[in-house]
Amino acid sequence: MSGQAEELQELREVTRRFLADKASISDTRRVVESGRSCDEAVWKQMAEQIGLQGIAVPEQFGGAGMGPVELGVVCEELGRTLYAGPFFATVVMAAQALVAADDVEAAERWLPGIVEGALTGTLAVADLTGEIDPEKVLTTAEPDGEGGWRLTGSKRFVVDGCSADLILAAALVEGEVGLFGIDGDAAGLTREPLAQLDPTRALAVLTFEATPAQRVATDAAAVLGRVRDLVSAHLAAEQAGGAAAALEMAVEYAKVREQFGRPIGSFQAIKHMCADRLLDVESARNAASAAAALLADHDPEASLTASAAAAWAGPAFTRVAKDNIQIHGGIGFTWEHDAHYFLKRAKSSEVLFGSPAHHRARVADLAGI
Amino acid sequence: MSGQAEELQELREVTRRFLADKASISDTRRVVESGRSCDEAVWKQMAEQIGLQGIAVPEQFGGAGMGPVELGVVCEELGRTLYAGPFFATVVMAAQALVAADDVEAAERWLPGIVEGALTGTLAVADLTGEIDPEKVLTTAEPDGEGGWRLTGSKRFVVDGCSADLILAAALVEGEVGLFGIDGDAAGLTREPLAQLDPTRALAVLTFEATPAQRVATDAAAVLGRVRDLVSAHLAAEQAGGAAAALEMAVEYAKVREQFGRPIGSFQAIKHMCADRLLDVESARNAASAAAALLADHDPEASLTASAAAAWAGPAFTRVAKDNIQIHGGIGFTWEHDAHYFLKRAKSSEVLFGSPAHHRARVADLAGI
Amino acid sequence: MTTIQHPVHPSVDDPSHALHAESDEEFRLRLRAFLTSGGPGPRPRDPRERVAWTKAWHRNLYDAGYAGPSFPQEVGGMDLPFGRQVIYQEEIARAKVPGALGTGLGIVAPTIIRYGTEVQKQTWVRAMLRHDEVWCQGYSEPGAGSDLPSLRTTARREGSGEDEVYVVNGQKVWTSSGILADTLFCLVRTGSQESRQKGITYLIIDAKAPGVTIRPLKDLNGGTIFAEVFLDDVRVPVANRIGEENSGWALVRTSLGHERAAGSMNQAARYRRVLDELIQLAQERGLTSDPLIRDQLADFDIRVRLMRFNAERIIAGILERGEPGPTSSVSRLMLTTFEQELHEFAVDMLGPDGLVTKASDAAVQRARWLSGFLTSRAATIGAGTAEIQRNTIAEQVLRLPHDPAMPPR
Amino acid sequence: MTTIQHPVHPSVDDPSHALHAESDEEFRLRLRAFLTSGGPGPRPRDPRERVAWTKAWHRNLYDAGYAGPSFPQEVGGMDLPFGRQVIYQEEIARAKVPGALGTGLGIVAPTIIRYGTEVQKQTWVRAMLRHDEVWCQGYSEPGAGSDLPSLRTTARREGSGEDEVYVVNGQKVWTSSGILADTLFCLVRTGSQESRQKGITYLIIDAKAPGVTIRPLKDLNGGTIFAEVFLDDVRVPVANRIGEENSGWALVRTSLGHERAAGSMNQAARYRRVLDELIQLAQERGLTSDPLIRDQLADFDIRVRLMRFNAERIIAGILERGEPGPTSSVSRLMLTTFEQELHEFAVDMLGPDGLVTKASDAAVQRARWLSGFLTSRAATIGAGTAEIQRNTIAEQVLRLPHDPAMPPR
Repeated sequence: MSGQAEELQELREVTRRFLADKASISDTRRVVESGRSCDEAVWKQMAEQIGLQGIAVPEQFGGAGMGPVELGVVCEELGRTLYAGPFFATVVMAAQALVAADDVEAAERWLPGIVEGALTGTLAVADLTGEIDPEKVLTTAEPDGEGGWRLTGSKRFVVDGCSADLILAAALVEGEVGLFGIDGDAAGLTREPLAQLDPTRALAVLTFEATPAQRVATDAAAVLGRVRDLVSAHLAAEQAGGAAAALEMAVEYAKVREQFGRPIGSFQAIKHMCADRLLDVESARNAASAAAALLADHDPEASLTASAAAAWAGPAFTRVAKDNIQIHGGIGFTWEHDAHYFLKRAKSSEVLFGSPAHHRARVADLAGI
Repeated sequence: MSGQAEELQELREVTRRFLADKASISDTRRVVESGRSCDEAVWKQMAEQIGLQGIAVPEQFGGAGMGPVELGVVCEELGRTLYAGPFFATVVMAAQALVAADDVEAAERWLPGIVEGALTGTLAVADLTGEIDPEKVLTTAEPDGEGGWRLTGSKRFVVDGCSADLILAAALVEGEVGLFGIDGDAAGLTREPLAQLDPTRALAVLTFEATPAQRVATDAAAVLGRVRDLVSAHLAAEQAGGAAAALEMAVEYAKVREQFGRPIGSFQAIKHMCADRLLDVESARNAASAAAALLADHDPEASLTASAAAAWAGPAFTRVAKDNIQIHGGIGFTWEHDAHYFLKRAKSSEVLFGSPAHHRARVADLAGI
Repeated sequence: MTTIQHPVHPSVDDPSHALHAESDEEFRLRLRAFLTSGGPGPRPRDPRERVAWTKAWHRNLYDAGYAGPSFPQEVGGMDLPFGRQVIYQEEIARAKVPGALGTGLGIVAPTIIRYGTEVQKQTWVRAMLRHDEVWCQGYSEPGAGSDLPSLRTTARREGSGEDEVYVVNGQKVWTSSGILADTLFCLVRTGSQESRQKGITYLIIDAKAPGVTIRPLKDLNGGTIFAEVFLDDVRVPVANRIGEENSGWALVRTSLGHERAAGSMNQAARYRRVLDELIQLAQERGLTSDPLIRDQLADFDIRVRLMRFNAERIIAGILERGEPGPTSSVSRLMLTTFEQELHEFAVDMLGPDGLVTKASDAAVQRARWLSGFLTSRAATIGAGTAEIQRNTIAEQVLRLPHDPAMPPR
Repeated sequence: MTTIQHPVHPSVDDPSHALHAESDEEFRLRLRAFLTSGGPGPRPRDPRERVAWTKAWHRNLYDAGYAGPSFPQEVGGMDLPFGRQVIYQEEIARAKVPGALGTGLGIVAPTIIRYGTEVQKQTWVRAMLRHDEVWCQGYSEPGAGSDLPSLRTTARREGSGEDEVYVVNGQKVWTSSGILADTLFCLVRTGSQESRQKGITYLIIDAKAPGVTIRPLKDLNGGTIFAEVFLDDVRVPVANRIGEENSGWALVRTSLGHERAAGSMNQAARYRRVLDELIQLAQERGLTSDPLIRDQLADFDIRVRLMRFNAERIIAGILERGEPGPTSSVSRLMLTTFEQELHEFAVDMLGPDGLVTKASDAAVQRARWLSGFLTSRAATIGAGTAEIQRNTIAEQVLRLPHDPAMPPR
């Protein structure tokens, strides 16, 4: 095995062991049933013991200096247990926006805290949807006359928006999009949790009323373009992980559950369903990792591939999650069984950051169809 | 059983017996393998013995004075054996255009011949496709100064266009669409057979070069609108019949063909495929007959229902025809087996008179979506 | 479980007597007038109030002589000819009045009417019709889902004469509306485990009897569509048995064909309404100009029309030939996945807004589409999975051969 | 069937010897240069000429030392390390040179290399590589399609010593390219019918031998993709047996994993090309502005990309861990239906114009899409139906239990 492949494999195993120990699907259930969005002790340990928060942060800001390939592997593993915590918002969205930005001062201010597990963050771009789309920004920013800025507007579907210590938000400055950092407890900021499908990923509505903010000095449109692709690719990795776990669950059940005196997995209908879903899972995983590799290389095909991965992995996860319930029969329909958490994560993540049809349209545009 | 239901049942049985005797699927194969598009003796007998050509022609022109409901039943039965002959072109397209038109003189000139089986006909509307769409007419007509007209243009995908004694063609007169009758052997008419997928339904390219024609005095757009709906509904009936026959073929084979020491019909994958296809067949048939009933009543929902039937029955027939080949395995892939005739008819008829997507769009428009 | 006898027809102005005097159209108008003027009033939001409201409505319906369109008059029904049953179902669908609670009327009542004793018919069917009792089903067990003949709830006989009882032990699950149950209709094992369907008996069990525990099953949407039922030494009078001992399996298969046929139009009408509401929502949000959404909506629209045509064909078959024909075997297959597909499409169409649950004021239409997306997962599981349905069609309608690895029917 | 021995490496400038001296990139460029300069020239339209042209090209390839990338040098192959096999396949795909005739190289050659005698390897594999002989498969029979172990073609022994032969009787069917066959590789029954896979022997049969009749099978597109083979008292030397008598079944399952893995990239490249051609056609006809067509094309585009990613993953697995991993088991499933879906979509997209056959000058691109729509029906039938593929994945990869009504493996 090559050096990189070995390191990746080790990263995968370390992450999987940590999650099995501290953040399994049972832990996810425990956290969300207690009404929380995160087990903070585990979050802290994740940073201190295996350093996942800093994996794709440059060494100069305290991180491990790796990139999208490694972060993708971590997201896939987190997806397997539907990890409930601000990883996606903080590490994929906020941290990668700061990594992509040219503003060293901003990076120095916030990234080390994220790496240490001391600071959580999120990124809010479109006002009305969860998309990382600079074209859909309505919130506006004005200088406060003292070098700072004030934001006015509101953002819906902000991932972990209620708990984030740092909110990076896109806002318009004279018609151009800019990127701003807002403290979670800033004056003029209202945060309300949004009751929605997926209990394992908290969403919020944020309202800014002349809320003080610091501008991140960078080409915001370019940064958001990069983050959009990273979000697509890493979400696909997460979806591939979730789909893999749901399929394993279905297959294990089909081996032992008997009906008509034989395991249901011996029926053709179940076999064919599982075989088709294995194709879904493998293809989702391979697409996500191909996208991550191209993003690491800043390859011209990276954006297209990230959208291709997103267009496939979202519906693929949903198909697997639905079939998992179908194969479990009645028991899979109950609240007590874990199957519904997978369905909820699947549908939510399929819709939240841009629909499959949206990603297909993007592929058509980028591929010159 | 009600009187009407009994009569319909009798019509169905008479038609089915006639076809079993003289125009079974084996006869269809015999006719088309000999390079012909029709067995003329059978065509004549069909008129003389059971009067199918006149079934939906008013009594004043020699017909039986029935309507779309009865004609739909006949089309369904003809669809079961993939009848190769000018029935659809003559009886559904040409005759129904004459029936719908207000021109008694034209009807008296041509309908009795059709009813007797002495005259075949067709209808050509759009120039470039097979659609009955007055908006897609390019051919033009000019008065010849002696009360007659001359047509210039060309029509593709004309059903039985090479053999038709009478061609009804749509042409523009000062931007308005008109309907014209042309003799099959008129001067300035070139007819060329079009080599295409479905050997059981002959198509042609017709070219008019100042070809003499008689105008049918009527509101051509209204007539063509009516015929469009009749064609949709009766094509759906034909497709339902073809699908039913293909499914029966598949089911019979699955009962006897053994693999792994058991009939393949005992495998779940085959069973589920057949059950799904039965739903296709039943729904296609019921939609076609609902459309025919509404057309008979000139119900405001008739157009919408005709397009709904067409949108469903076309793809349904294709699904059944494909699965029939799949269930037959290798043997279904051979020229010697009848299965491919069903696939060719299915795909051809799905595409020829307007695609399923076209019919769905029409349903959306008419349903006010 | 009540044993009170109701008067045969409490209403003085017995409308069923007028049956032969009036035309179909007059019947339709009379029923429509009743459903409008005598209707149940606005639907309460509180779930408990809604149950009481539903019961009151059905009592009202019964007392006015408008309950049980297909049931004999001797048991309180209307005994309508089939054509009028169709009219009845059309008007019920049109009026949007609440449906029956529990599953007794649809499932066990026809069985009782066909196989029950006179006393059973009189007491039980009436109680169900009038909603004095809600009857729920106890067929499925944790180990026996699609494979009902393997069920393990036992009933052994004790005592003799009038005191003779079955002592029932076991567990039932997936009991729809179970938490509302007054009475349970159950399949229990009286023969050996190996006897499979040959050792099953049909028992009616008082849900309030000692030893019966009913626990709501929280479903994936956080609701309680189903319940589980624990039966510990429950003493059931032998008189509560329908049919002979060990003959229960045959009773399960009591044909509901005609009943279902009349109801199939109701189903088609229901989906028509649901789809129209979705189309309206799409229009309000400006989504129908998106060609992909438009194409999908048209496809759903076509399928809803097909449902109606299929129902019409089934009904016509019964009216004309006395049998519903092959369409009846497959029409349910179209309904099964339609509900799932429609609700999933709605959620997708709404985008992130479609993800908001009813706990939020921002929910679109109280999150009905999202809830439907979740709860419609049961459509392909309950009442025999979609897989089992297809097997049955293949074997019983198309006569394809039985799977040699499956137990004999 | 020839028995002539070819020189081990006829080319003086043996390129394989240079292998270790050059880098991967140098190898790629050298191969590309050869494929360009030494290429086969324009493709003849006449089918017979095309066969001769293909044979000449492969002879040329062999003589230049560029045949059999994965095969040992002793049998005339290149014995490339896996990474270079991938490069080889990429360049072959890029060059659009004609593929091999018959199915021998892909199916029987690896079996001969692994289980054959020295003489068998030397004569047979070389003859296939150089296209001196076209080898075709004789597995399927009219009664044994997916269920190969039930085959009925018999082979009984006659004579002794060097004259000992198998006398073969039976019929084979679905022999791809059968009308071109010089040699047939067949499964025949040497044990009892009941012994199923335990009584099957692998024989190589000269297609020109007395008693062999090969008849083209006209397919649904009017072509002759397959043939049927009649074997009447055909005398086959015992030396033409591969492996032991009655051990043929194990040989069928010779793993082609790595071979296929390198070829999977070739497949992905082929579909990329086909799809690009369809997209170009759609653009030329102004159809890509139709949102429904655009959405579908994007979906196909995504799937072609996934095929490439899947191939890359399989190849990376072999390079890094020596095994192709689970993706290899399912990647073929995506190819299977893709060809069908793409061609049907193309026909639909073209509308009536798509129905015109190549017999007409008006055909769109010589009716390639229409022909593909018809002939791709074989994709889910040939080489084990799609159903059998899914069964195998479920049982061998996911370890789901065997169907009790199926014969043991």
